[in-house]
Formats: sequence, C-alpha cells, structure tokens
Amino acid sequence: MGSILKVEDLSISFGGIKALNQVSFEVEKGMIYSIIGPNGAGKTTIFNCISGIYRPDGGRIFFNGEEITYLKPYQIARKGIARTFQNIELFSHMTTMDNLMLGRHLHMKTGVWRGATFIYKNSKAAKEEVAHRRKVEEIIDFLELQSARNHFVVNLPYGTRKLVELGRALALEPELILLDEPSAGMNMEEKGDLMFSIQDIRDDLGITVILVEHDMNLIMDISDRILALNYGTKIAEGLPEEIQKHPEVLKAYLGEEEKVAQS
Amino acid sequence: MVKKSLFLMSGLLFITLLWMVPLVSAQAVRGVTDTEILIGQWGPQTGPAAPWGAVARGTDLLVRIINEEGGIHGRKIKYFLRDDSYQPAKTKAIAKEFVEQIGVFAVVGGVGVACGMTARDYLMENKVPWYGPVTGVYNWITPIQKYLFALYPLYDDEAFNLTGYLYEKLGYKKIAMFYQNDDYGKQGVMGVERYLLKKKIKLVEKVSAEVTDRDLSTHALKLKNSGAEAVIMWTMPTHAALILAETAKIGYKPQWATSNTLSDSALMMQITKGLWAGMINSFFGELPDSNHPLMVKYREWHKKLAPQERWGVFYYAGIIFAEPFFEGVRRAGRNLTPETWVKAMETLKNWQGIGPPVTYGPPNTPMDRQGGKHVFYGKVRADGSVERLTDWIQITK
Amino acid sequence: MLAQLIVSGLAVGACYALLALAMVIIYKTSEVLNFAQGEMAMLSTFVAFTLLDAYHVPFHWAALLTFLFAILLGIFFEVVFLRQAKDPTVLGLIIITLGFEMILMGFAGWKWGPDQRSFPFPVSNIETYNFHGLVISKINFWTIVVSLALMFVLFLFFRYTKLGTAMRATQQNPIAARVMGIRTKRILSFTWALSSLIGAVAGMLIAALGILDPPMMMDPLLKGFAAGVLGGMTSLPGTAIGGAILGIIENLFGGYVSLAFKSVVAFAIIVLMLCIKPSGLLARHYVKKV
Amino acid sequence: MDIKRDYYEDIELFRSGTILVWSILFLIFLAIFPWLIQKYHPLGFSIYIANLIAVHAIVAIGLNILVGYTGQISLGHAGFFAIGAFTTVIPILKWDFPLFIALPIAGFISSIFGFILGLPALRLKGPYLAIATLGFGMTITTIIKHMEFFGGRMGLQAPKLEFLGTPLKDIHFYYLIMAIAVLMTIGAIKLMRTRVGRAFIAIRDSDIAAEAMGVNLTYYKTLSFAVSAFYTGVAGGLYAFILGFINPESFHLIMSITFLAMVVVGGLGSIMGSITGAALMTYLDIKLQAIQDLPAFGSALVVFSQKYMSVSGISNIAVIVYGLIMILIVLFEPLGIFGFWIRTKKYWKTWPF
Repeated sequence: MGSILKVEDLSISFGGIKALNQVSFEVEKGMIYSIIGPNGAGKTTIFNCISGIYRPDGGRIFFNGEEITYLKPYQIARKGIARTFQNIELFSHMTTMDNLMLGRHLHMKTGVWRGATFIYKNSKAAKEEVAHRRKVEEIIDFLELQSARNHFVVNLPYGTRKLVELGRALALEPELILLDEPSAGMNMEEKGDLMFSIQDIRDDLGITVILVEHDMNLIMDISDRILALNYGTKIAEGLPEEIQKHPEVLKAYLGEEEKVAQS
Repeated sequence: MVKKSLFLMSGLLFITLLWMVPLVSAQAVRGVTDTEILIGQWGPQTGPAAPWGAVARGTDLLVRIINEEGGIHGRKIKYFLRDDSYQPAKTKAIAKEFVEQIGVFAVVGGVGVACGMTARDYLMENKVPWYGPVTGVYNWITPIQKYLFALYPLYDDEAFNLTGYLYEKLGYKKIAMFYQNDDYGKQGVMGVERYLLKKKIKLVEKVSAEVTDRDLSTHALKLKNSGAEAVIMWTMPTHAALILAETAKIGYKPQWATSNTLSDSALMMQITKGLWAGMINSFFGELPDSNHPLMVKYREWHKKLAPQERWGVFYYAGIIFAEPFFEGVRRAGRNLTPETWVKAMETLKNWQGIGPPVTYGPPNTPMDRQGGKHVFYGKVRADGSVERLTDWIQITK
Repeated sequence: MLAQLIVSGLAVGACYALLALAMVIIYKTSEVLNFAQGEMAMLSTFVAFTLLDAYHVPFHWAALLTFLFAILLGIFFEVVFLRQAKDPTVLGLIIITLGFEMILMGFAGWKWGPDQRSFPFPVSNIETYNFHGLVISKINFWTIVVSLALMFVLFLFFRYTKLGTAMRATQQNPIAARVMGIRTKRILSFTWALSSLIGAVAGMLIAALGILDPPMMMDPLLKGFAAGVLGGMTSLPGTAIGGAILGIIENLFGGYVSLAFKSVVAFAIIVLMLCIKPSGLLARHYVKKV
Repeated sequence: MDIKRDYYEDIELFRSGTILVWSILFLIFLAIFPWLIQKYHPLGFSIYIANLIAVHAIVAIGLNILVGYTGQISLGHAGFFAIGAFTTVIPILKWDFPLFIALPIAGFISSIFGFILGLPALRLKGPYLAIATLGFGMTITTIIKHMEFFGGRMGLQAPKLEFLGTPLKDIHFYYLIMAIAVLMTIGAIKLMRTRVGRAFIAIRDSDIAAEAMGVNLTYYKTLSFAVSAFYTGVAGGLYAFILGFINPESFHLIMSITFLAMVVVGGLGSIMGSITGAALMTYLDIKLQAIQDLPAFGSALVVFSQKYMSVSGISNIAVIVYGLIMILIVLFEPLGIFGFWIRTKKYWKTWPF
C-alpha cells in the first residue's frame, strides 16, 4: 500500500505564536491514523491546513503524490478529502437528508438552468436527484440515521448531529476523511457505535481515516498509527503501543495533568 | 399567544377597513351629479418632495372658497387630495383610483414630470380632463392632448427670457448657471444656453448639483473661480439656501437670478438667513402681499378657512393652477361634460386670475394648449418683500 | 483651490465623522446597523428648533433639553423596540431600525410639516475665519473642533472608565460580560442614549450648516455610514480618519473630475478599498475558528 | 398519509395532494380574478395593483434567493430593477425588439451586473456588504441619469405593446405578467430544491463547511447575485410597462428598502413568504394613502392633527403605520408571515389538544 497523504515540514503561525512547527508525517492508504496531543497542540490546525482553510506559512502537503498545499477548500474536496468539524458546522436550517445531499454536491451536475426548469419526472435533473437520493439513503442506513432523516438538524441531539456530519463527509465519497473529535459529547454507548462505524468506514468503504480525538481508549483501540503533538511540534509517531509508552507523550499529558492539579 | 393573536386580529381588521374606503358609483357623466362635481389632485405630502405638496392643499382652499360662495351652477365641488410621495407607481394607482373608484370629473394640478407622465396617457384614454400639471415642461403639450391644458410657464422659455433680461436690461455679460441635475434644472440650462447661443457667447460656467447633495462647497468654489458677474440658479429651495451660504462664505457675491419656482421670498429669506436679498426673480403669480382684488379676497378666506397654513407661494399656487379650470367649468354651463369643458376652455382669451393671463384655442399647435406664457420680474428687498421690476412679460410666443 | 477644497472637505468630513461615531458606538456594542440614526438626530434637532423658535428658550437651555430628549429617545427605541426582538437576525434588526426611521420621519412630517426652515444657531454659517487666504466658516471650524473633542472624550471614556470597559466587554462577549456581573441590558440602553446624544449634536450642527427639514439627514447619514465603514465600524479614530478621507476625496473629485458623480464616488472608493482590506482602515480582522 | 413510495416525491413541486389542490385553486383564482373583482371594484385599478404585486413578488423572490437563501444582504436592488427597466424599454424603442426577446435580455444584462456586484461580496460581510450594495444602487441610477442614451434625466416613455397587430390592454398584460410570475416562482421553488439551491443554503448556514464539502464559494455567491439580479431585472422590465414611463429618479434607496421589507415581512428563505410579503406591503403602500378617508377613524385623525400636530402633514400617518407594521412583524413574527403560517398549520393539525 502506498502513501495517500504526505505532510512535509508544515508550519503556520498566528500573531507570532507558532501553531505548527515543521510537522511532517505520512499516512498510508487504508489506515486509521490518529493525531493526539493536549489542547492547543495544533491538531485542528493540521486539519485546517490539509483541507485548505488555512494557508500554511511553510511546508508542503501531498495527496496521492499531488501537491495540494495552496489549493482552495473546494478544490481539495474535489480531490477526495472530506472532513468534519470540532464544533459541528452543519447546515442547521436544512434537513438531515439535505445536509447529506449537499455532500453529493461534487458528484452532481445540475446547474441553474436545469435546476430551475425541470418539472417532469423524467427530466435529467430529476433523474440525477433521485439517483443521488438513493445513494444518500445508503449512508443513512449505514449510520442508522433513519429517524433523523427528515428533521431539521437544529433540533437533533448533539451526538446525532455529529453523526450527520460524519454522514455528510461520507456522502462526498472521499478517499480520505478527516474526523475532528467525532466522539465529543457522546455517551459510552454512542461511542461504541461510532468506533464500529469508523472501522466500517475503513473496511467496508475503503476510506482512509485521520482522526483527532481526546478519548484515549477509543484511539488506542482503533488506530493503526498515532501522531503525538505538543505546542505545534511533533513529539512522537508510531504504533499505539509505542505511543502509549513514549516518555515525551507521557510528559506532555502528565505535565498537563500536573498543571490541572495545581490550578 | 393571546398577545400574538390580538396583534394579528387587529392587523386583519385594519386591512379590511382599508378595503372599505368608500366608493362612488359611476354616473352618466363621470364625476358630475346634480349637486356635485368631483375633482382630484395628487401631490407629494410625504417624503423629500413634500414641500411641493402645499400646491394640492392650496387647491383645496380654492375649492372651499367656491363652495362657500355657492358652488358653480348649483353644484358644489368635492375635492380629493392623494399623497403619492413623489413615487410614479403610486401616482398611477391614484390616477386609476380617481377615475375608476372615486369617479372624478377632472384632475387638477399634480406635481412632478415622472409622476404625471405615468398617468397622462391613462387619463387621456379615459377622457378625463386634466388641468395645469405643476411643471413647465413640453411633455404636456407635445403631442397635443385634447383634454390636457397646461398652465405653468415653460422652464425653457422662462430661462431664455430671464437670461435676456440680465443680459440686455441689466448688462451682465459673464453669466454662470447653477442648476439641479434633473428635468427641471436641465430645461433651465437649455433655455439659458439657447439665449446665449443667439448672442454667440457661452456660459462662463455651469455647475450642477444632485438632488440629494447636501454639501455644496465644491460647487461654490467652481462658481467663484468662473468669475461670473451673474449666476442664474435653477434649483429647489434647499440647494438655493445651501449655495448662497457657501458662496457667501468664500466671499463671492454675484448678481443672482432665479426662476419662479423659488419665488417664495419670505421662505427663502428665512432659510437663507437674509442672503436672498437682491435676488432677481421671475414670478408667475401675484406677490403674496399684492393688492390685486382677488388676492385680497383669497387672503381673507385663507384666514377664515385655513389659518394653520402658511400663505406661501407654493400654497396659493394651488389656487393659480385651478382658477382657469373653474372658469372653464363656469363657462361650460350646467351641461358639464368633458367635451363642453374643453370647448369652454378654448374660449379663454387673456383671462386672468391671480396668475398669468391665459389663452387657449382649438388645438392646432402645442402652444394652443399652453396657457401660461407670461412672467414678470421682481427684486427681493432686504426685508423680504419684493420690488416689482416689470409688468407681465410674454415669454412664450 | 486645492487647499480650499481640502479644507472644505475636512469640514464636511467632520460632520460625517460625527454621525459615523454615533453609528459606530452602537455597532461596537450590539452589532446593529442603525439606519434610524439620522432621523433620531433630525427629530432631536426639531425639538431644539421648537424650543428656540416657539418657546424662545435661551440656546444653552434648549441644547441641554434637546440632549436630554435625545437620550430618552435612544433609550426609548432600545427598550421599546429592539429589546423585544427575540433572537433577531442581522437583517431583522436592520428592518426594525428602518421601520423606526419611517416612524420618526412620518412623525416629524406630521408635527412640523414639510417646509424648510433655518435653524437658529449661535455660531454663524456665513461668517468665516481666514487662515492665510483659506476660509472656513465659523460653524465648520467648530464642527471640526467638536467632533475631535467628542472623539477624544469617548476614546478616554472607553479606555479608562469602568462603564467604558464594561461596554467593550459587552461588545466582545455579551454572555461572559453578564456572567462577570455587568448588567448588559443597562449597558445597551446607555449605548443607545450616548449614540442618540452624539447624533443630536451632529443633527444640530448639520441643520445649522444648511437648513432644517425632515429629509435633511438622508444624505449625511449615508455618508456617515460610509465613513464608519471606511474606518472599520469599530474603531473611534478610524471613523475620524474615515470621515476626513471621505470629505476630502469627495471634494477633490467634485473639484477636478466631475461634480455629477461626486456623491457616488465615495461608494466606489469604499468598494474598492474594501476589496483590498475587507475590514476597513483601522479594524482588526478576525479569523473565525473552526 | 405521509408515506413516500418514490424518492422523486421529495423533490416534486407539490409535496402533497393538499398543496397541489391549493396551488391549482390559487391558479384558478388568478385566472378568474379579473372577472371576480369587476363586480366590486372597477377593473383597471385592481388589475394595476395585481400587476404591481406580481412584479414586486418576482423581485421579492429574487431578493429572497440572495438574502434569505444565500444569506447575503443587498440594499441596492433598485439598481437591478432600474437596469431591467431601461434595458427592456430601450431595445424595444430603438431597435424594435419584441418584448419576449427584450425581457430575457434585460434579465441577463441585469444578472451580469449582479455577477459584478457579487465579486466584492465574496470578501464582504454585514455592514460592509450593506454599504457596497447601497453604493451600487446609487451609482447605477446616477449613471443612467447622466447618459443621454437612457433618456437622461427626462426619463423614457415605454412603448405601447402589440401582439399580432392588436395593442395589448391592461387585462392582457395582467395574464402575461401572471404567467411570467408563476413560471418564475416555480423556477425558484425547483431551483431551491436541487443542487444549486442547496449550495446557496449551505453557504448561508456555514460557508466554511460548504466549501469543505466542495462548494465553490466564489462561483455560488456570484451566482446567487446573478440569479437574484435576473429575477429583479425581468421584474424591472415588466414594471416599465406597468408604469408606462420610467425615470431614473424613481429607482431610489427607499425602493431597495421596500423590497427588503417585503422579503423580511414575508419570511426569509420562503418563496411563498416572498409572495405574501410583496402582496401585503404593496397593498398597504397604495391603500394607506386614503387613510384619512376611513369612516370615523379618519375624521378623528384630522381633529387630532389640528389640535396637536399639523394638518398639512396628516398624510405622514401612512408612513408611520407602514414603519410600525414593519417593526411589529419582525418583533412578533421573526420568520415573517411564513412563520405565522407554519404555526397556524401546526395549531390546526393538533387542534383539540
């Protein structure tokens, strides 16, 4: 298996603070790759750089061997990278169905003219719409979101919204999916379901997953490799067992805990 | 919930009430019954053009005077005044309301070119007499309309003659123009330039202001730099006051001259804080303090019937724009129809109320439908009164 | 001519800046674009006019009473209308202010009629100061002085007083501010009062510069809004600079290029400038965190 | 029942039989409206108001696509309206274009300007976008005023329309406008339910997520401006013929504000709301002129005015009422009339409970 994503010396700073400092890592196809680190370590910043929301100050990002460093977010999405957000960025005044349908945006072709003029059932736009709805139904079944199907997402519970967001990213049919704290706000049972879902995403759908997570149990259970960050710098990378024992990682987490204890 | 439904209920009730605004059913001759003649006028009572709305209220005074004096041929006049806020879409709605819902015999006055133009063809198609649109433009007389009689002296001719007066009688050779950039101002420029072209000279400067401008310091500087001895001003009161203040500030004091639109000297003196003194003005109606017997009569009635209104030029212009109309109604006799009214109007020859002498004729040339062809000039004294410089002068051939 | 154009531009710019200041204070604390600002100022000016003209109150008392009226008007609008809006959208708020604008405009027209009037002001708009051939009317001069002074006082107020700090806190995070014991509702009322007061000052100066009638603030308000945007909508020095730049550009454009397009050139420039620096001259650009 | 058998049913124009029935009833109502109304109100006036409402509804729908669906603000739609009006009338006047060619051309020219205005909008938000669009509207009318090509300050008289040699009357024009309005409404509804509409709403709700899902912000924001401008331009073209005379002076800021008020009062992000908003605000605007003539209430107003206010300014009551209605609707029905409709529907569905 070849590498799907390669990040070289990625650096970015905000107002003099180095949020990322020469971070490099490589993700292989079919992996579940996790990024861990204390708050403010730069995990989400990496996601924002990969998906094109931030422009890095230095370094390069390759996706399937192609440089994507300075592409715009929608161009990166077109390459096949989907993501979810830490604080849920759903389209709150759309139904679950429509949110997922937006994920199909790139795979559809209907433009203004066709969209505004289709009236009958066999028009191209209608056919396309129906075909993609079928696709979305599959994802809804996959994530077991049937009950939320026609609800506006504002009214859904937090955990369900997280799932809808995941579904939306899946609807894009990406090769690589970036999940930013998918289990935040979920209870134990939901977390368990989520874990299986993530594994299914990789195994059944063949999508590479990069995960940012705080829940160590979940990470250690499902990750193939883990990257540990602190203060924007890479402190370790390796298999879960290696990371668990890595002295720098322990220091970063314990150090943090000490601070918490003191305050 | 209760609050909301109450709110909604009252809203619905209100809308239904509006629907119930009384209707008058159609008669044999629209707007003429045995006892009444219905006429209407639109005018901006709200919005930026509202000062012009006084015209429509002035007409109301004349109507009440006529009714107090017993009406015309046993019929009282019923007058409908509608506010169009100077928005053409509303004007057209009002015109339709006048004709179809109220059923007026005629429309009198009406401020604004764009507003009037949306209604003109509609009124003409329905054979509604329209007397005296309150703007001096060619639109009313070209093409000739059978039922439309204009009164207001044409801005173009007025400016032409005012320039002549400055140039020939007062000897000013370097003339500049300050005008408002709309149809009114543009027609003024046309007239001035037409005259100067005849004399083979040019305006030393022409400066325009947008209707919404409220800062005229640049305009004043441009006028000053032109070195003009006399400046002709074709604007509305606000711009007139602003430009006088700005030129006074930079020490520029030419001879100013202006159209009858700004002939409300009392108002102008007040809002220019005295700078209006010395202005050469053309007038198309008697001066507010004139001893003309009709003016004396109207002023008395004004005190009695509408003391809350200011006896300003815009206000009694409403009388000027309606007087010849009622004269036509009188001459048409008891058998009043649009046709008899038109016939009667065409018999007016040098008929004069408190406005200019009015002459109409069978519509052979546009000028047969243009009543006001005269103005006179006056100079504003330091106390705000006006010194009459000339008698009525014919400006339109 | 160039120097004179710049001086006149500055004088006009000071009026724009004053109105911009009133708008910015509100925008700073509650992110409401107050389109009723001009009409609130106009109404206050009419109150002053009535006191002076009909009741012959001495000017300083009239001004004081007018300021009191302006403060009450600001509070009235905030409490009676804006506060009633539950979870308002930005647009909804704009519509409320526009509706209030219409009400005030209608009220002024109803009460005082549409006639133009001259506003009796103790400082003349015709007498001038002369600096080496450059003339500036007394009222223009004092407008500049007043706006700079107000700007300075407000700057100090926001920086150093407890209330000012509370207002800034309310702007940056209303919920946190409430948690910290700041009575945000009161702060909002106070903001509206302050803004309305500044507007009243601007209204009286603008009326004294030209004439007093119900639509007198339409053009200045738009320009004030433009000046505020130019300055970044949140920065007090920004509004001063924005106002000055706007006044000068307008005058130079009118003087040397075209008078006809003078009143819209400001907007063209603003659009161009905003394309280069979307957050205005002196405001920081915030990046939304995701 | 609410069981769907086919995915197509989700995107159908009429999602349920009830809506279909009501829609057909409404269309029948539109068709026989002239006949219905002539008994109570003479024809021309009502037809004129109906035409005006239809034109305003098209504008409101267009503006709602931009404001309600895409979440951008515009205070310059009177500019597009003017562009539409002038670019429809001029080709007909000068080159004898038929209306059904001139009208779409006007729409497209207007949408080109919409696209141009959309470009700065990419980077601007809130007050910045408000001032940019406001400036746009003012600039357009100023330019039209200063170009003799557009009739300059004097304005233009719209030509009389003919169809196969017979001049079109108001009543014919009514059916023409209604047909266009209905088609454009269906177009908007459909568009909002497909890919493009979803992209618009996505941009409104979260532009960052939309972009990360592959929505090209540049394209769709400018597209939204262009579509909105197209609707407004076509409406402007029709407006020119309703009025018969157009003058750049009439397309002022207040007009843009009225359009915005229609959208907000009707309900942001609702096509049906736009139509009701346009109908209500237009109707009130015309009808409030006669407020003094109301039985009893009117004369009371006059007496009150004489005592405390001024009689000369009595018409201003209409302005006050209009403003008050705007405020009250926003305060008590933040979702506009559409929001009220939804709540009433819920109330009836659950009625005895």
